[in-house]
Parts: sequence; C-alpha cells; structure tokens
Amino acid sequence: MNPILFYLFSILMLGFGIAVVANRNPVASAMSLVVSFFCLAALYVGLDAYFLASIQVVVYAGAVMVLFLFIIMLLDLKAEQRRKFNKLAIGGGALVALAFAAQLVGVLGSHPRGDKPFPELKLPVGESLNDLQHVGETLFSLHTLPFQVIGVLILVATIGVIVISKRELK
Amino acid sequence: MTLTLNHYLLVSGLLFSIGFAGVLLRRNIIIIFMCLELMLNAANLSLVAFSRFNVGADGLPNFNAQVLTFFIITVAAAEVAVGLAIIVALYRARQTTHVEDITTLKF
Amino acid sequence: MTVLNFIVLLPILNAIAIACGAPARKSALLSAWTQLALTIVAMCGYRGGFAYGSTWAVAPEWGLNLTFGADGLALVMLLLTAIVTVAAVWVTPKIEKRENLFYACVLLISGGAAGAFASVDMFFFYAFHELALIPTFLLIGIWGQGERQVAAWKITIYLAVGSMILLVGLAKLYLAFPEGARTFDMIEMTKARHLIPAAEQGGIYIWLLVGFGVLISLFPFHSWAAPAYAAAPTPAAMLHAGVLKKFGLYGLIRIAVPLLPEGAKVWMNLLLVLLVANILYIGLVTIAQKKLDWMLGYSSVMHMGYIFLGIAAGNAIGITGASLLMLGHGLSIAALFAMCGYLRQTSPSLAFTSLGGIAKKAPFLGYAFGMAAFASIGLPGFANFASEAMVFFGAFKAGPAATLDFSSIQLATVCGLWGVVISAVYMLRAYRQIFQGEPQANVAAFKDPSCSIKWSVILLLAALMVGGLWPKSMLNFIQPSVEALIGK
Amino acid sequence: MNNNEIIPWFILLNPLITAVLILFVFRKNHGTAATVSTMSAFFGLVGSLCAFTLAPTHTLVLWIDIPGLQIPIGVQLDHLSQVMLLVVTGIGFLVHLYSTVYMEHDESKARFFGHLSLFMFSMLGIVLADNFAMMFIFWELVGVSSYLLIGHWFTRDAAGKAANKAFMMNRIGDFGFMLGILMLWSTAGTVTFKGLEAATGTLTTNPMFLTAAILLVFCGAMGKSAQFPLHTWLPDAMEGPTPVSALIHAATMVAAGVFMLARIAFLIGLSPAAALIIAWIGAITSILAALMATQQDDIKRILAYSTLSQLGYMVMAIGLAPDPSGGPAMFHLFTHAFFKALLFLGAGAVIHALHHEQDIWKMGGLSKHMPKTTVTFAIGTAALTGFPLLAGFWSKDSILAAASEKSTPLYIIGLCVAVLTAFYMTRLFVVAFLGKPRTEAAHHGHDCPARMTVPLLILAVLSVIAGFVPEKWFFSAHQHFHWNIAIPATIAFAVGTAIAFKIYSGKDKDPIRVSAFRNKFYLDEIYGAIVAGTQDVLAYIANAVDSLISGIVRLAGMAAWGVGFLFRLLQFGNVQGYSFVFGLGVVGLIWFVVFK
Repeated sequence: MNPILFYLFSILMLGFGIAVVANRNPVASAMSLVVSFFCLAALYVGLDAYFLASIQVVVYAGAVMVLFLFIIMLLDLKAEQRRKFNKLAIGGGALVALAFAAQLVGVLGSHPRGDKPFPELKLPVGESLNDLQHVGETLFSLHTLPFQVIGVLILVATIGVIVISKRELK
Repeated sequence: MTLTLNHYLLVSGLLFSIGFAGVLLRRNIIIIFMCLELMLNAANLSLVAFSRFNVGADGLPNFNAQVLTFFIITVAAAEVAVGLAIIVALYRARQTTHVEDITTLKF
Repeated sequence: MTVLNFIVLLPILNAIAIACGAPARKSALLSAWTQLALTIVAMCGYRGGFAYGSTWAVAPEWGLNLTFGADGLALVMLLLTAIVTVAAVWVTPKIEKRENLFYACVLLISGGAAGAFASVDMFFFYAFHELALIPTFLLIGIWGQGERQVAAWKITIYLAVGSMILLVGLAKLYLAFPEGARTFDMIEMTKARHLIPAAEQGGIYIWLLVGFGVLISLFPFHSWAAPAYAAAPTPAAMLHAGVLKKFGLYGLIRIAVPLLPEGAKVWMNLLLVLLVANILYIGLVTIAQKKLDWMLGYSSVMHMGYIFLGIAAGNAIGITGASLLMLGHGLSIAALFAMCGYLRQTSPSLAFTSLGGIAKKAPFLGYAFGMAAFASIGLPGFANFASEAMVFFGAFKAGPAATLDFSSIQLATVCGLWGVVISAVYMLRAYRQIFQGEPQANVAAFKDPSCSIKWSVILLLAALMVGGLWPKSMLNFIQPSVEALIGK
Repeated sequence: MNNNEIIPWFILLNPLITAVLILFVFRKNHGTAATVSTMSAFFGLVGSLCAFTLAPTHTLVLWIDIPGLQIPIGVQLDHLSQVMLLVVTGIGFLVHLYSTVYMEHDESKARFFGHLSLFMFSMLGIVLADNFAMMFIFWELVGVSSYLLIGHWFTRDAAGKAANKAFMMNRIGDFGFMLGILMLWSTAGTVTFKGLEAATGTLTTNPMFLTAAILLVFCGAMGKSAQFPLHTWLPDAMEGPTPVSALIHAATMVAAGVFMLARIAFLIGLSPAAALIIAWIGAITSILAALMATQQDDIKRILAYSTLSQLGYMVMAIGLAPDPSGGPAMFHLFTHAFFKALLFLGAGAVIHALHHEQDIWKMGGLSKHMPKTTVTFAIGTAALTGFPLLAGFWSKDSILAAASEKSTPLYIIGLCVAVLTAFYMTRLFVVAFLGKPRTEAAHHGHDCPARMTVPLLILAVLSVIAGFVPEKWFFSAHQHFHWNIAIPATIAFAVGTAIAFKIYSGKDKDPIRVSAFRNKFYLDEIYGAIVAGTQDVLAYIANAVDSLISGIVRLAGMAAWGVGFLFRLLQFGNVQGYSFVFGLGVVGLIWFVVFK
C-alpha cells in the first residue's frame, strides 16, 4: 500500500474516532463513526483483505450504523446538556487511556519482530488474490463448527431482542 | 519508507485507546456503545494486519485470522442488536440514557 | 438388589414421590413402616460379617463404587434410623405450609442417614451424610420456630465447616495409604490398615476427630446444638439428635478407631479433656438452662461425652458400650424431643417457671416423659444404663488395675460417673417443675396427646426397654462387628 | 429346673409381673389393683417361707456377655438372703394389707399399688442379687420406686422436692458405689460375690486400694441407708404416704445398705481401716440423729430420725463385727424392721384417725379413744427403746457387746444413743398418747378397721418375740449373754425413759428448746448453701462461658460480615467507575508483566 494512503486513512480514521468521542450530538457521533469505519475498510483493502473490507462496509457502515441512528432517532436524543464536569473522573479516564497508549508505544518500540515490512505475496502470474475463495475455504473446512455456533448465536440474539422489546409492550 | 507491522499495530492501538477513553469519559450510554464498537474494530485491524504479515509457505496471507475477524464482526452485529434493545428497554424504564443515573448495582 | 438397597432407596424415592405430589403423610408413614419392617427382616436374616453387599461402579478409573453392605453395628444403626423415622413421621403435627416438601425433607434425612450407615465406600459414606444435612437445614430454616433463621444459619455454617474438615481428614487418610493400596472401600482399608505409617496417624486423626467432633458437638464445637434443636421442628430435632448426630460417632468407630490406633494414642489426653468438658462443663451449662427445649439440646450434647469415653477406651467393652449407647441415646432423646414438641404445641412457653403440674392433667405424658427422662439419666431397665455401664467398665479397664494411682482415662471415668449425678440434677429438676406440683393456670386446658404421638413415644420407649432389659439382643449384633473392627 | 431354682425366681418375678399388670392393665381399676397387689405380696411371703426351708442355691443367666465383661442376673439363695426375704415379704405383705385401708380414698390408688409392687420387685432383686452389677441395677430401681412413692402426692410441692432430694442423695452415694464396683472389678475381673470371695488374694495385694474401694462401695450404703452426711433425705421422705414410710423408709429399703455391707462383710473383714471408718460413720449418724429426734414435733419425723439413728447403729455394728452371716447388724436390722414398721403403721393409724394431723403437740390423750393402737404403739416403743426381753433389747445388746470388745468410745456413744432413744420415744408416747386431748381432732380419735389393726397386732407380737430367733440365723460363732452389757443398757433405757416422763408428762408445749437439734444442726441449710454456692454458681459461670464461646463463634461470623461490608463499599454502582478501575488494573498488569 502506498504509505501516503495509509497515513491519510489512518489519520482520518483516528480523527473521526476522536470526533465520535468528542461530539456532543449523538447523531454527529454516529456519522463520525461511519466515516471512521469507512477509513478502516480502506485500511483493510490496503492489507489485501478485500472481502473483509466489503463486509466492514456492509455490516458496520451499513446495518450497525442504521441501527444506531434508528435508536437515536427513536429515543429522540438531543445534544447532551452541558453537565457539570467531574474533573477528577475526566482526568482519570484520560490518564488511563493515555497510559495505555504510551504503554503500547513502549511495547511496539521494543518489539523488533514487527519492525519489518510486509512480505510479498506469491501469486500465480497474471492472477490477483482471490481472498473471498480462500476465506470461504478456510471457514467451511476448518471452522465449520464455530460457524454453526455463530448461526445459533444469531438466532438466540434475534429471539432475545424480540423478547426484550416485547416485554415492554405489555 | 515502507510500512511495517508496527505501523498498523500502533494505529490499531491508538484507535483502541480512543475507544477506551470514550468509554471512560462519555456519559451517554449510546456513545459508550459506539466506543465499544471502535475498540472491537481496533482489534480487528490488528488481526488483519497479522494475517497479512504472516504469509505462509504457499505465499498467501493467513486466512484463519480473517475468519476470526469475520466471526468478530458477526458477533458484534448481534451484540449491537441486543445491546440497543436493552438500551431501549432501559430508556423506557428509566427515561434516561445517562450511566450516572443508572446505579442500581450499588448496594 | 438386596434388602439393604431397598432400605436406603425407599425413603429417598419416596421423598421424591412426595415432593412430586404423592399424598404426603400417608406415603411417608407407609415408607417409614416399610423401612422398619425391612430393617427387621435384614436383622433377622443376618449371619455375620458384611452382609447384603451390592456394588455399582460409578467411576472405575478413580476406584469409586457405590457399595452397600452392613455388619451388625450398621444394622443396629439402621434399626435406630428406622425406629426414629417412624416416630418422627408419626408425631408430625399438621403442617400449614408446603406439607409435601416437609415430609420429603424428613424422609430425605432418614434416607441419607440410612445410606451413610449402609455405605461401605468412604466417599458415599460422606456424601450420604451431606445429603441428609441439607434437608435438616431446610427444615429448621423454613418450618422452625423462634429464631429459626439464626439457628439455621448457625448449624449450616458449623456443620459445613465440620464437614470440610472431615473431608480433608478423609482425603489425608486416603492418601496415607501407599499408591496402589489406595481404595475407598472401608472393608479393604481395614484389612490394609498396617500400611498406614504410624508417624502419620496423629496428623490424620486430629482432622477426623475435629471434623467428626463438630458434627457430634464435641466441646468446644457444641454451640450450634442447643439453639438448633430449640428452633427445629419436632421431627427434625428427633432425627438429627437421634440419628444423624450418630453419624459422626459411627464414623469414628468405623474409620478412626480401627485405622488409626497410633493416632488415637497421640491425641488421647486431648480427647479425654474434651470429653470430660462435654460431660461436666456442658452438664453444668445444662443445669443453668431455664427452658425445656434448650435443656434437652444441651443434655444431648452432654451425653455425647459418654460415647466418646467409650470410644476413647479403645477396647471391645468400651466401644461395644458406646455403640449400644448410640442406640439408647438416639431413642431416648427422640422420645424426649417428641414430647417436648407436643408441649410446645399446647403451651405458650417452654420456660420451667410457666409450666407446672402437667402430670395431673396428662398422666400419660407424665409417665412417658418420666420414663424417657429416667432412661436418659441412665436408669436400669433402659438401654442407656446397660450401655453406660459398659462404657464405664471398658474405660476403667483401659487403665491399670489394683492401684489408686489412676491413669488419665480412669480419672475421666470418675468424672463421667459424676456426670451421671449432674444429669440427674437437671432432669429431675425439670421433671419436677414441669410435671409435679399443682397444675398452673396456663396448663388448665392441658390434655394427653393424641394416639399418634402416644404410640410413637411408646414405640421408642419399648425399643429402649428391649435394649435395656435384654441387651444381648443388640450386643449379639454389635459385639462381633466391633471385635472385627478393632482386630481381635 | 427344680423347686430349688424355681422358687427364688418366682419370688423375684412375681411382683414385677404384678406391677406391669397394674400399671398397664388395671390403671383405672383401683379395687382390682389393690387386691392383685396384696395377693401378690402374700404369694411372695409364702414363697419366701418356702425358700427359707430350701438348701442354698445359685442360678444365673448372663445379662451382658462379651469377652472381658460378664454381668449375670442371678439369684443367690443363701442364709443371708433367706432371712432378708422373710423380712421384706413379711412386712411387705402387712403393709400392703394395711394400705388397702389407708389409701382407700386416694384417687390414684392403682398407681400407688403398682409402684408398691415395683418396689417389692426391686427390693427382692437386691436381696437375691448374686453380684454387684445386679445389685446396683436393683439398687437404682429401689431408688426409682422410692422416688415415685415419696412423690405419690406429687401435686404437693414438698412431696416433689422430697422425692427429688431422696433421689439425688442416693445418686451421689451411687457415684461412689459404681466407682467402687469398677475398682473391685478391674482388679478381681469379676463382679459376682462368689468370684470376689475367691479373688481375695488379688484384692489384698494393695491394702490402700482395697480400703478405698470398700469405702467407695460404702458410699452407696451411705446414700441408701441415709448415713451422715447423706442422711438429710430420709426425714423429708416422710412426705410420702405413711405405709410407704413404714415399708421403705423404715423396714426394708433403707436397710438395703446394711444388707449390702453384710453381703460384702468378707471384704470389710480384710480391711480393718475401712471397717473402723464405717463404724465411726455409723456411730456419728446414730448420735446426731438421736439428738435431732429429741426436738422434733412431727410424729413421722421423730420416727424418721429414730430410724436414722438405728441405721447408724447397724452400720456401726457392721464396722465393728463384719460377719458374713450378718452378725449383730443383721440381727438388729431384723428386729428393727418389725418394731419400726409397727411404730410407723401405728403413727399412720393415728394420722388417719386425726385426719392428717401429724404434730404430736396437737394430739394427746389418744389412749382413751384408740386403745388397740396405743397398746401396739407402746409395745413398739418398748421394743425400740430396749425394754428388757423385747426384740430391741437383744439386738442392741449384741451390738453393744461388739462395741465394748472393739472400741470403748464407740461403746460409750452406743450407750448415749440408747439413753437418747429411750428419751425421745418416751417423749413421743407421753405427749401424743397420754395426758389430755389438746385439740378437737384428738377428741374424736378412734381405732381403725381390722385390716389396719391386724397388721399392727401381728407386728406387735413379732416385736416381742423377734429377739428369740435361733442364734445361727445371724451369727457364725456362738454368742454369750453378757450381764455386763445388759445391765448398763437397761440402766440407759431406764434413765432415758424416766427423764422423759419427768419432763413431759402433763405438759402442753415443749419445755425445752434446743434450736440446733430442732433445726437438724442446720445441715439442710448448709447443704443448700453448698449446692447454691458451688453447683449453681458453677452452672451460672459455665453458662456465661458458654455464651462467651458462642460469642467467639459469632465474632467469626461478624468478621466475615465486616470484610463483606468493606468490599461492599467498592460497589459504588457507576459503570464507568468500574471500567476505570478495570482499565487501571489492565495498565498495572501490563506494566507488571512487560516493563517490570
């Protein structure tokens, strides 16, 4: 991937990530999240994971975001009133997050194995990477059982959502 | 300059930190929920990066990691659905989405 | 399936059936009587050794088998269980809330106790006792009276801790055998007892002593007993004090005495001090009690001291006496609690000062209570006397003869003899205050109990008298087993 | 089994069957109960008379039989038990007969007769016992039946208390008794009297041990025969119906201690120290009780203290002359049983006639209205006080003879007691029967029906002639008549009687007041204080300590609760707070794992 594109999308993604946290208006937060996810999808493309990139767009930027927006609208959430800040809490939270980031930098800085460029893919001449086929093969050959379990999980989630929502309608 | 694994991991880590900071700082439970999604995606990013980094003998990325990411996205989608349903139920019961107002766990 | 399996399974299955909705009192009574009949059949058909054996492999890789089998001692304990169960079910008054569950709990205690006594496998020996403890807690906590919650918590925590300590002791005992010889089968263990290194025995014995001791209310682990019995509903008090408490003593006789003779020597003096405290100190505490149910609770703690004395003697006479005393004490305390329960139903308070002259109003109760009280203080004619005498004979013989320089166990015997005086003090005082004198105003409407209570008390007293007038009837079962256990 | 073996078993079991029958079948059928009980007592007497002619036998069944411990239930019919059987069943029958009238209107007559039969069974068990353990069993059973009979009128508070006291005092004695049995058994390896007799060699190896064992066994006798310091229950036991006092607390049960000592006379003979202590305890009891008797007002209590005093005499005699055939002690027991039963039954007749008036100062002049009772009572008094040629004269002389041989101080005490006996009995007779009636009730006294008077007459006859039984009934060696004993004894009698006549004839109230005697040397109060001061205080302390133990246990529970409370503070309920702590934990963990 072109490093310039990487930096562009990374900065965009992190920037909109910060916007998610910083915006007062939930709708604006949600829209920022969408942008952030789009950038992430772009980063996936840069990592030759085209299938995941498309899934990312469809599931997150599409379905999940619609859900979020739908709920925000449904609950009719207004921009947060400027509440009294609990400075200690804010400071503490920021401190923990920063400490976490700093530790990360420290770990990565002392981790030479990761400080290498990505190896080239060996592809038959003239063909591009058919990652969808490979993901599918891996999924259905090696991870069939988890796949099935995920199916059940989604079913359970569906039923659960209905039950939770229904109860309130009584 | 070339991109290394550490670049991606750093970005992933920063995104995670942003998400974690959001969880700690925001009071609106929906936004906290969004931040959780951010954290999940940060983890996904590092997984995909590892997948691309560990090219096997056949010259292809390690697709196991991508399958794992796929699973995470699936579970996350289900989680969002359930979580939002709970939030709606909570809102109906309490008329609030502020975590500070929800302290029933206290003794 | 042997008759023994039926004896154990019958009450348990019946409890389940009752919990599922079978007519409570009728099926419970039927089950109890059948259990008694089967036990008597088993005793009649007994020809020595471990009889009625049966085994199901539960976890062969760990050597865990559900093995049943009974020797004479176990049969006598099963007889005690069956008789007290019949009486306990029979005296149960009308239960207002959740009657089915109540009877199911009562039968579960009986089944658990029977299972423990009939188990040859050490693991299930322990597990059946736990099975019986849980319904005991429930009975006290749900159907009890007075400070039932406090009492239920107290007994639960105490006995759970005791059971844990016991479990550690049993595990240590299991591991003390060299690898290859390890088994849960108590018969095999007894055969292989020489494999336990003498040096390790003391360390195991103290765990068993404390573990069993908590279950038996050995001083100073006794303070659960009186409040629990005061709060427990009548059948629970009868079954626990009469039967379940004997599990600990039975365990000591079955496991600690034969397997750890060296360990017993190490802790002999400690045991003697504790049992003398059980007799003298608890005896004094009993004198100070002002209410009948508390007094009976403490008296049952006190009498444990005599059984411990017999076990401490370590010879055939003492242990045989202790075993017979388990039967005698179980029957007499069950009878006393049965009548105490009736008094509680009919009178507002069990304080001695608020009762008086009941014998005039209820002659049967006066007689029966007097007999049970006399039995419990060791009057001849009842099993308690024969057994206490044997305990004293056995304990005294454990020391040197023809010298005034008494050994510690002989001194303990002297203290135990004085305990007989103490028990007469509190029993007769209680009897005089409750039953003698002019009838007080608040017992003016007092009447003799109904037939079911009458006959269950008669059943208990009759069994006591059989054991007392003709102790050989029981000793023929107990004595060979004890000889086999201590290895003569 | 032949006759020899069946008859003793019949004598033993007959009252048991009767008691069971009455208590379980004829509970409500008072008339039948009385008849059945009296018939059974009569059969017992007949059986005893038959048994008296039999050769000594010994049969047993093993009651407990395990290696190392054999306890038989056996009947040993020998000379000692044959004589004792006669006393027990003879007086027992007469008292039964007497009770049918005395207890006629009692509302729980059946219970009374059932217990009376139970007592007969227990007492006969003691008499026939061939071993210590069996004797102990029946020893306890007589204690129970005595408890039941003293407490017959249990609705009276005093009766319940007296019954309790009797039982407790006996229990204390039995503590020693059992310990003594254990000591003898552990050394000799047997509890049978014959076995012990055979094992005297082993027993005498440690004389101190033997002495201690004998004295401990004697503790049992001290309880049962009411010897000082365990004597205080006997006067209180007079709360029971008078026939019971006559049978149990005068003639038979209280004599069981003496009988038991006679049974083990062969052992006492081996230990002179033990014999001496026993003799002195008997002497002390005898003189103290006689002193107390001089100041009592209740007719039954006077007789009770007199019984105590005479029992002391017997015990003293055992200590002085332990004779396996019984010796002077058994002789005195034999004669005393008749005249003391006579006196009690006479007193019962008086009480019955005066509608339960027991204070002698409220009687007086009864001789006019109750001639038969008066005459028989006079004979009883004379026999007790040692009027020459009556029963008491002979037996007392034999005791005094033994005392004069062995120990001068005891001989002097014996003479003093003889004087005091004559004094208080004469006082009783003069105040109650002579002079003028002092109350309305005393005016209307009358002789009782024949079933009550006949036993009195029979006993009066026996009191006169009992002293003339063949010498070999009681003595293994030939006894000489000693003028030097008989004369002082007669003088003692004469002095006591004369003084009492002088002081009391024609008096309306007691001219002498010695509060120490009247209040039984304050022993009851002292015992009460000791019990309150030791047992009750100890019990109180023990109870407090026990609450402390409970408290310590509760402290453990409190500690768990406190820790829980501390941790509960951390549950502040804010989700973000939790995640903050969680994040802090993760950071800390990473730092610890990676950077540390």
